[in-house]
Amino acid sequence: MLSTAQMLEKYYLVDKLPNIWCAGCGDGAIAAALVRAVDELGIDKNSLTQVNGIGCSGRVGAYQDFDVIKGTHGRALAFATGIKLFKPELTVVAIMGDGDCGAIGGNHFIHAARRNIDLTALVINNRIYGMTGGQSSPTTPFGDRASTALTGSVERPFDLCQLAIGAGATYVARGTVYHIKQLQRLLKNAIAHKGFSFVEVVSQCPIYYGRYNDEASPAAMLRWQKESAVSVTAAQGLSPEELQGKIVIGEFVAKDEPEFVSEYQALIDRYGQEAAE
Amino acid sequence: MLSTAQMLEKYYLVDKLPNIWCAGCGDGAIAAALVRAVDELGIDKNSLTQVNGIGCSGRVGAYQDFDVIKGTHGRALAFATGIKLFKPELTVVAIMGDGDCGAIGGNHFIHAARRNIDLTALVINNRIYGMTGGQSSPTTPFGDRASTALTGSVERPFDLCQLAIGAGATYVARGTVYHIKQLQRLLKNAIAHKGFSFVEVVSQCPIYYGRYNDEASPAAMLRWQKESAVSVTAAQGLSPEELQGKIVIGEFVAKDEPEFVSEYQALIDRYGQEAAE
Amino acid sequence: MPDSVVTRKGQRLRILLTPRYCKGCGICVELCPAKVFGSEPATGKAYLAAVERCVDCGLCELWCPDYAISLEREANL
Amino acid sequence: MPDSVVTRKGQRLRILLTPRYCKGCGICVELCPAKVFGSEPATGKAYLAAVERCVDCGLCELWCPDYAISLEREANL
Amino acid sequence: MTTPRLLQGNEALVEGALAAGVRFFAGYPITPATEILELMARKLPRLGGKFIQMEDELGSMGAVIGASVAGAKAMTASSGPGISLKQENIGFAIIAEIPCVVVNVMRGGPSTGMPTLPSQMDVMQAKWGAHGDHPAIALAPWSVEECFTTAVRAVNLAERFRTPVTLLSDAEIAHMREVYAPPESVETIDRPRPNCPREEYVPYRPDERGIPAMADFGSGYRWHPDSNCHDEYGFPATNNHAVGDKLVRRLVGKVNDYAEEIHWLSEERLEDAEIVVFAFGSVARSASEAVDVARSQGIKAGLLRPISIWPFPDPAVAKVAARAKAILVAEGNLGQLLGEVQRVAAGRCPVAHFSRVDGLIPRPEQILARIKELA
Amino acid sequence: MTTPRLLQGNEALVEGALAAGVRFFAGYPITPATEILELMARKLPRLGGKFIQMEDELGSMGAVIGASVAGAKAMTASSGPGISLKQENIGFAIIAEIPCVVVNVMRGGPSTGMPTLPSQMDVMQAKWGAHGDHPAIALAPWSVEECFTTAVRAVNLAERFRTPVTLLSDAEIAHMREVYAPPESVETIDRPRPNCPREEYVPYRPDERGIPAMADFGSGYRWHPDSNCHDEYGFPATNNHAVGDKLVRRLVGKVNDYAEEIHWLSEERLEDAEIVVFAFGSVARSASEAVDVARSQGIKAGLLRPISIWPFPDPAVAKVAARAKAILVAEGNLGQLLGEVQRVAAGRCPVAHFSRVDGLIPRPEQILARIKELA
Amino acid sequence: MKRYEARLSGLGGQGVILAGIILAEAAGIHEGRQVVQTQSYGPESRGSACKCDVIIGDEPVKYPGVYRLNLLVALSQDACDKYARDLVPDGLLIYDPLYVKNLPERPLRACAVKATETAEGLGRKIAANMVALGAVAALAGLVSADSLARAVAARSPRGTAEGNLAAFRAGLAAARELRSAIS
Amino acid sequence: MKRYEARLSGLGGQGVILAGIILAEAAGIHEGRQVVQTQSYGPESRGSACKCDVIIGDEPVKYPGVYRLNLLVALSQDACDKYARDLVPDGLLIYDPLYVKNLPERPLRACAVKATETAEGLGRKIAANMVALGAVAALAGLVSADSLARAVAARSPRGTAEGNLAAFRAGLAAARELRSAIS
Ligand SMILES: Cc1ncc(C[n+]2csc(CCOP(=O)(O)OP(=O)(O)O)c2C)c(N)n1
Ligand SMILES: Cc1ncc(C[n+]2csc(CCOP(=O)(O)OP(=O)(O)O)c2C)c(N)n1
Ligand code: SF4
Ligand code: SF4
Ligand code: SF4
Ligand code: SF4
Ligand code: SF4
Ligand code: SF4
Ligand SMILES: [Mg+2]
Ligand SMILES: [Mg+2]
Repeated sequence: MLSTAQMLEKYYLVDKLPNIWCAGCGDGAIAAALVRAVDELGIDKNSLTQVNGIGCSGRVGAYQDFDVIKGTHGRALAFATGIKLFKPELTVVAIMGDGDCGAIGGNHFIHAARRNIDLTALVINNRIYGMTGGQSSPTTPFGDRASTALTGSVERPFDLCQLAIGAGATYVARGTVYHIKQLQRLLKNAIAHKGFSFVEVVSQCPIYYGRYNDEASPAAMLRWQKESAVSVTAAQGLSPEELQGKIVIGEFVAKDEPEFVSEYQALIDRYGQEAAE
Repeated sequence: MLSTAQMLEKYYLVDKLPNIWCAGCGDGAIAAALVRAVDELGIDKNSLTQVNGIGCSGRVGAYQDFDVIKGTHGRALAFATGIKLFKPELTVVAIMGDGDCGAIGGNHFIHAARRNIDLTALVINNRIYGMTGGQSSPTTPFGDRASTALTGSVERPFDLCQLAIGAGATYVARGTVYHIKQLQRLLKNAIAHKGFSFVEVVSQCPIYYGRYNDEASPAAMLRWQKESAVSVTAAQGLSPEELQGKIVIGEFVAKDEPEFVSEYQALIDRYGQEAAE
Repeated sequence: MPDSVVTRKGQRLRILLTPRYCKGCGICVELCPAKVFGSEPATGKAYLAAVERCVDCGLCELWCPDYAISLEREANL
Repeated sequence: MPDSVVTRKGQRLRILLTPRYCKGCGICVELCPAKVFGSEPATGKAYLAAVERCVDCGLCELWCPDYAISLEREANL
Repeated sequence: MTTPRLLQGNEALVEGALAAGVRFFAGYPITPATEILELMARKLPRLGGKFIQMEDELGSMGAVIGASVAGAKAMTASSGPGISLKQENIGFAIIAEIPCVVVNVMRGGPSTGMPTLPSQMDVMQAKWGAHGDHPAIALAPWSVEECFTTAVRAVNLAERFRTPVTLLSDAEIAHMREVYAPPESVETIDRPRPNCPREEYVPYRPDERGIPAMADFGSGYRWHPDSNCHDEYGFPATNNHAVGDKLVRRLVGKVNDYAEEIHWLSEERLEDAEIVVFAFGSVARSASEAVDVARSQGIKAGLLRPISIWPFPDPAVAKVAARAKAILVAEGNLGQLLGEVQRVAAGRCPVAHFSRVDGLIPRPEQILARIKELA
Repeated sequence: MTTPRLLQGNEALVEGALAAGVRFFAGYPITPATEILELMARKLPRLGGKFIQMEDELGSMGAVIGASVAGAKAMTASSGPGISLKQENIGFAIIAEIPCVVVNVMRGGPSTGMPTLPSQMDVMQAKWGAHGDHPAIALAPWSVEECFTTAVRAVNLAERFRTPVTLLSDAEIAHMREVYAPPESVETIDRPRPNCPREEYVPYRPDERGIPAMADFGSGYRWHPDSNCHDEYGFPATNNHAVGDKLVRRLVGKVNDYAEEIHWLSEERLEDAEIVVFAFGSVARSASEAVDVARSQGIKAGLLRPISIWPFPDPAVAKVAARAKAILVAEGNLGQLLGEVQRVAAGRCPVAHFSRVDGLIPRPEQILARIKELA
Repeated sequence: MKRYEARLSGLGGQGVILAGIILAEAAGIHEGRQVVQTQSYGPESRGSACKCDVIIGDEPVKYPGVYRLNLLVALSQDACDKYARDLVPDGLLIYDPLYVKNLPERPLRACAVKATETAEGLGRKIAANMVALGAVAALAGLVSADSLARAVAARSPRGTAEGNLAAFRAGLAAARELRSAIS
Repeated sequence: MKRYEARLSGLGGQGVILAGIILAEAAGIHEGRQVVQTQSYGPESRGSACKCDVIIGDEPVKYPGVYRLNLLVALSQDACDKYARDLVPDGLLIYDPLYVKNLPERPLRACAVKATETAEGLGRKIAANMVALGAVAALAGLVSADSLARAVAARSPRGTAEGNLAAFRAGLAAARELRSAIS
């Protein structure tokens, strides 16, 4: 595995550092986990394309030496779809926030999953809108506080992995910043998977989520990740009540199904053959 | 149960008939099933509000004597959310096509389900865009034909009920036009359910779906619905392969969870009490 | 042609067709379990071919997408 | 203060801190299982307090959100 | 009068909206409009009103329309990117004649541009953003006080004309604090509601001013609002040329024919002005100061400041063009209202331009320098 | 020349686009643009190109941007409601300088209006629909042949200027059939691509005409397109006033400073014309016929028909205004380009208007009657 | 001939659009004339009245709409009722008497052509539109029978050209007889 | 006094925005003067340099920006470096010597006020902004200490008024001494 120094040298735009994230924000570590996964897969830098959404999480690519397009809020997967379909030889990874992917970008999310297009969607779930200053997001737990829910959210949150499964994603996994080595593995599997891969990382926003919910220390937030985590297998034995407040981590789904870009290529080939005959 | 004559007299704008749907289209029968369900529930005409999407399916309300808003394509559930939240005493039913709800309206769909707002979402799934002339929709089965997929769709379709479940809907059911009596029951349960209710009706578009897929007779399409249907309970015993091409009908989910509008009302009440104290 | 039948429950069931609404889709014609309906050759519209065969399954009325069929029951026969 | 330690695998492990990147979030300080890091009172930035305690779990390097920690291993000790 | 408070522009805007009767807000966070969302979230439930943070801006606009149809005075707020996303549903509100207020707190640049910095780059979008012929009403405050008063007016105009009204604030005004004592109460206007017997209600039959009465959903008056061109009953008439023609002309006419009811201008030192600066919103603060300084230096300068931007104040501009030596249009964009002023001036006097598009409002001396060039 | 065929407008448009090198299309069905989608679905895979029916118009525009960044000449097509939904992503394509073509087959009314009937109601939206200062290029065909030629030109202009180009067709032109023999091949323009060593590539450093070279994603030239105001390296500089200013001015200037490269007009009988009709697209067909009839009746009428609508043909209109007795703007809307013509005419000659907004194109005699009034 | 306006009308499904396209191709491609074809579009074209206009000229046809209709082919009563009034005084109405029972009261040249019956006789009811086209060739003096036949052959979907041509020729023959009868 | 321009600056978290608001309220509400307050906004306000401008006048303050800064409070070196150049020649710089080590070279009235230290001494490091406000009251001659104290009390979140006022008074006292020392 790459040391940080090696990683920075090989993959980072070091003159852009230090990054702009707040002290203790999860984004930096997740960004590094992604890079290390890419490195372990031996993917050429020039053939990896990142699409970033808008949000604090949308700054990941700004420090990295890949082709990166930072699109409009919520549309990362639509951009990614165009890139991948036109140039299938690129490995495409979209990085989004819980608001970016789960709120405004929800439609592209479920359709990318449905099509089973060979992309990796990485959602950094800090359960809040970080960039705009702490509004509730579709993953803010019921009763938790945010700047638009000062007395506690009255909305039920998404379980983004269940949503991905419902939409038909063929690789679905959840990790946390605390379980950083597992996260790296999950990202590796996700990128290697042929089809639509979804990885949700439970992350920490000490500045807003933490502040509004009385747990401002980054380390405390990581400890909470550790203590709340149960593995997918362990979770199968638990009742919904027991799972209340838990983070289920690991791989939920990993299966093969017709992949959109290949199916489309097959269509082209069919015509090509017809023409040749 | 209302006879058709009684139904027309009590609930229809008879001067708008005959309806504009093509011969054998499923929309008319589904519209009637809804009205009969409403009648059996004894809901006052003035307190039922319909929101229609755009598409052939979006014409249901145009013949019926309810308050009906026919919004922009895909936004029915957003409109419905505003109506219900502002005026909780109204019973709100949104009627959408598979394209309207499942394609362009997907985001509002999953979020209404997440919030568990007390609405009924009825999707008329004819597996095609009827109104615009037969393009593939997100529910067009893989390999089936449409005007934008003349040699067969290369995209995997949604299972809309599974998507609703993944998004957190608390009432989820599927019916068909063939099983019209069951459909009426499902609609009754859906409307009576407190929370977000989703009912998908597998319907027939003989003109486009039928034409592109060599089964143009409405009666044949209904027979296909009959033959492909398996009940939710029967489906539990079947393998994915055995379920291939089947329509699973019945109730998938019916559970109680915090409902958004009530939770919000509780918030208002809390403040009211505080102020009073 | 009679347009009514006495059902097993002893009700008189009248089948009311509104040709103006009928689009001739053939659903009632093909799916009525008792083959009560026929289809006019020129227009394809439904007509009552054999009401007496009706077994009061009630489906034609619910299926007809054009509200062209109404089943009227006289309760106190 | 030494900045390296010999691991159980017999490698020499050097912990490289880049104070310019460190934002003093306290993650390494609080979560290192071996309490290797301290926190400067004025700035909150991390410093190496007791490298010799390091058990080479590798986590501080992966956790640090600011790329301020690099673990350099000399293979052939 | 309440006691004076130091209020932020966005705060005063929310208070104005609430004072005018807004009881429904749906929105989505975006800088520099987010405080409006946050304040509405906090304040509405205390007033028995309803707040919802929607999944996106399209949904926010949709929810606002739904609530309005159910009887609410309803509002949403956003900035450029979000406003672009609302355009389709704004068009719906226009054709179905659903009153509502859309706040655009303008920021810089196309796309996400310069999210925290002010601009006046969306002023033409406020008129032309939605497809199809349609009317437009837009107001633009230049101070914290006017954030309050234009918010009240925006709600009232929406109700009066049954159409969406845009409130064009900007990042400067939105985050600026000034001392203001909002009035205890304000004059409010409610949409015309039917009072005929229910059977006689014709939902899209206009009154003598072109506005049909609007029933609340659930009130028993039956109503079928529709996105298509529709007849007086609200039913789609997509191929009926006469119906479509009548509707489109009425929609535009019901606003434009009553433009003088909407026009709201501030005139400073225009009586004898030779050089007239035309500026609105935050830029007008600098322009006004530049005019003061010019006067102190003996230059006959004046300021024409539209508080209502759309419908465009043609008469006021024409009047000025007829007697000024020159008009200087000063804007936080590259010449959007310039074209409008040129159109109305129609060659009667030269029209010059001053732009600043770097996310700062102009310094008064920059405008002064241009005034001097023209004097 | 191929053999002549009877082609529908939408068909010719697709053939033009393909001839110009379009190899990516993402869209969503909508009348009257659907045939473009259907034909692209059928034709692109045969050419090795890529087609996708996206989940909505926002996604379609997003996919087009993605494909263009990956090197494709890319296109989408829709009508009013869908075009409104695309505005936010069009703004992105503008600021990130992603070439692409957006076809708007115009239909009538605001919102869904009159879906199957033609209008010219989106012509101002084509310029001002997106928020923020930005350049606009739009072309409008009046015949089946021009559907082909403007499609070619739209693709070329998008590549030349690295910006989205709008093609404004309408329901009449789109569904009309005429005989046309498309050329065997057409002249095409490709976006400027970098040819410097990779380390020297500065992705947003403009050439002498204001256009930076654009690398394909995956080519090894590193590039970070961003929705914010950005420096020459593409990195966000949201608080850097000088950078923002420079960018916004360059974006607008790179088009407007080269407007004469874009201007494309058809002039009929203008030499000695006293009454000049200004009309475009389907309405110009009636206008042209009206001019012919007027001439046959001894009235000195002429037609100025812009094929490129944006940037507006100021010089041509100014020239006409300087010597005509009157200009008659005939449009399928309530006066959108009227304002532009008035602006440019600047009082040099009267500007009259003729509108038809009922979903039909004007009858020539309607325009003729107005010409006679003015003559 | 400066400008000739033809309208083919009927119900959705009777193939009037295709017939119009063939007429336009005959004139525009096979005879090199100027031509514009338009059609009614949308829900109208499924089931209810439906029309296809073909304007033919020797100079470019600019205004694509109908001023003064020279020829109306009506395959349904509805269409006849709706459009006959657009015919110029000496305009020609070709109608299928199976569907069109009431002719407009105003005077005009009206020819009954049993399009549907004839097509049925040939075993292809669906080719009534081709029979009508044959009648147009015979009666309108607009495009030559030869060009029209070539256009029919060229446009017919694979496997239908023979049948369509047969129907076309039947229409031509029937109408020629008619012409000699009325002339 | 026609127009007085004050800027409070430092790092995000040092409370300069709140201090600016209090200054504006003291002038605008408690003294009835004209006032406009603006602030830097956005990511800047988390962690990096951050500023809050208060313009006070006897006539309405139109242009809300800074022309000629009369007062700069700098609680960080960064802020001092960035903004001191905006001060007019006779402008006043109040700085915290704990953070500001290098003063600008150009001549100006500079007063070191140990805001952070003093606040820490009172057990509320976070109240350094209030100490600075006290110094402003003492040194700027802009608003009365009384108005400022009332503004501090009114704006302080529940339970913090006492501590804030103590810090404010400590700053006032320290700066008064300073003033007597330099005058
Ligand atoms: C269309 C649009 N709406 C709103 C915004 C403002 N905005 C920027 S980032 C963001 C949300 C960020 O939340 P999330 O996606 O969870 O990312 P985080 O900052 O938490 O990493 C919003 C609403 C925008 N840029 N564009
Ligand atoms: C924004 C927008 N995009 C596209 C359309 C065109 N449109 C109208 S209905 C429809 C789809 C209809 O399909 P579906 O929802 O399945 O309804 P159906 O007609 O099959 O009942 C589309 C794409 C529109 N009206 N608005
Ligand atoms: S606001 Fe939250 S998510 Fe954003 S950088 Fe700071 S800690 Fe991270
Ligand atoms: S097109 Fe299909 S869905 Fe639409 S009315 Fe006809 S049969 Fe029904
Ligand atoms: S089902 Fe109804 S519409 Fe269809 S044939 Fe029978 S009566 Fe007619
Ligand atoms: S009720 Fe049943 S049996 Fe009787 S006619 Fe109808 S479908 Fe046939
Ligand atoms: S984890 Fe990194 S940033 Fe945080 S204190 Fe340690 S070295 Fe500093
Ligand atoms: S490698 Fe593990 S034990 Fe060693 S310093 Fe890092 S966290 Fe502590
Ligand atoms: Mg987030
Ligand atoms: Mg459908």
